[in-house]
Amino acid sequence: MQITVKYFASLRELVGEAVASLDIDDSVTVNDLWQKILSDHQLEFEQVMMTVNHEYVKPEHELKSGDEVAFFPPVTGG
Amino acid sequence: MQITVKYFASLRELVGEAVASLDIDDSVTVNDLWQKILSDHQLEFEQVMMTVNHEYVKPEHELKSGDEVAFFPPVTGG
Amino acid sequence: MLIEIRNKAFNAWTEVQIYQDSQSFRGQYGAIATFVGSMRDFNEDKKVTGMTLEHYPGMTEKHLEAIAKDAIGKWKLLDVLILHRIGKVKIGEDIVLVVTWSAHRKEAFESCRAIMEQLKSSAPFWKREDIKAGSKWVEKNTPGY
Amino acid sequence: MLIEIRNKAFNAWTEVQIYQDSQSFRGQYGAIATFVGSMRDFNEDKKVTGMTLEHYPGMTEKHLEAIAKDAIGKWKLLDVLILHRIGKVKIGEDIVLVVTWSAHRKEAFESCRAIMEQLKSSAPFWKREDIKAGSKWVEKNTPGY
Repeated sequence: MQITVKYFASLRELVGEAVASLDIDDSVTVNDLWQKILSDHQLEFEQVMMTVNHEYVKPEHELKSGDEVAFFPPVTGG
Repeated sequence: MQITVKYFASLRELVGEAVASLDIDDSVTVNDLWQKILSDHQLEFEQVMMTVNHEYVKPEHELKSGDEVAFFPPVTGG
Repeated sequence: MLIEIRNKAFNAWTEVQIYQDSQSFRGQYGAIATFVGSMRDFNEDKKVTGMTLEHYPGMTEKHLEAIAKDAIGKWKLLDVLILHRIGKVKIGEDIVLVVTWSAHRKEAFESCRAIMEQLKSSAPFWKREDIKAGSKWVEKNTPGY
Repeated sequence: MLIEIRNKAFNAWTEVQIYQDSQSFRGQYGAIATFVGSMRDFNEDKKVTGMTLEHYPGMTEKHLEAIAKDAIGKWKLLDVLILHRIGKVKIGEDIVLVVTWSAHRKEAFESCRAIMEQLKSSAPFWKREDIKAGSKWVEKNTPGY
């Protein structure tokens, strides 16, 4: 199934792209996806925040077709 | 010895004057003075705040010649 | 530091602006906390149409200054502004303005609130509210914590 | 309620004024708490010359709105205003403005601070600071309590 992945700030720079369309299997969790991204890009990144369709989710959250997933470092606004 | 006494807000209205010059004995505390004022004006007044020369004092604070003493109800600014 | 008792209506936001622009600490503060108390048209479920504020000339200014200086020392503030209205106040007008400038938000928030609580509990001001039946002294302030 | 992300410099005090004047709740609030975060010329002892703020278009606005609505419900607020800068920010410019209007000061103070803490810990914004050696992402916010 098809999903969109977005990266922000330092993570966007490390991954080298801001947005990607990915084809993933059913029953994949957001953490499965994150681990695959880390391994594909040979990255280490300790503190990541994860959202699905603009809401924060737990690592075990299961993805659905069409989801917009985002990964980013700790936020530093305000 | 001579002192000045000021009254504010509801207490000023009850006493009927804003300021008075009083002649008091030595070794009188601010609370002695307050009790005398209550009795002279036949007043009951539960929650009073007391200052001497613009500083809050305890009831046992002893008055000196030339002091400016003030009595007033709980403050309600802000 | 600016501490002022005003007997004319003031606009809190304009006052912060003017004071801040007159200072040279731009770029040093990262956090500004502000509190504005203004005149409501009700208090303890009664309709209020206006208010008169009395103070203790001489003591009030001195007392507010002591509160501000204590806060600057305790929270290492860059600056403090306190304005307070006296006299006849109309509905919607500003009564009190407290502003604290600091490097970080924790200090700004805590000091602004602490200054307001000290002002409410000890600064010599008294409110007399105009109500339907005439006017009436406010007997005590509501708790702030 | 007004939640806005701005890519141009804004003046916090003018913004509060304009928004407040546009509302019809005058006389209903007695307490207004405000926080302004602005751009300092130093951070963690390093000299900073400017900053770029990135956000997550679509999510950031929605997330700030959720924070504001939660606060309105929890503290029975009359209104909330949140403005946040993005893009290139110069020294002394305002980054964030949070304003809460309520009947009493306890609710105004607590909600304003809580909104700021939630914004700091979860609203998707990232700062990149310009320093002598180039530029550098800010790694985390300082604690607020």
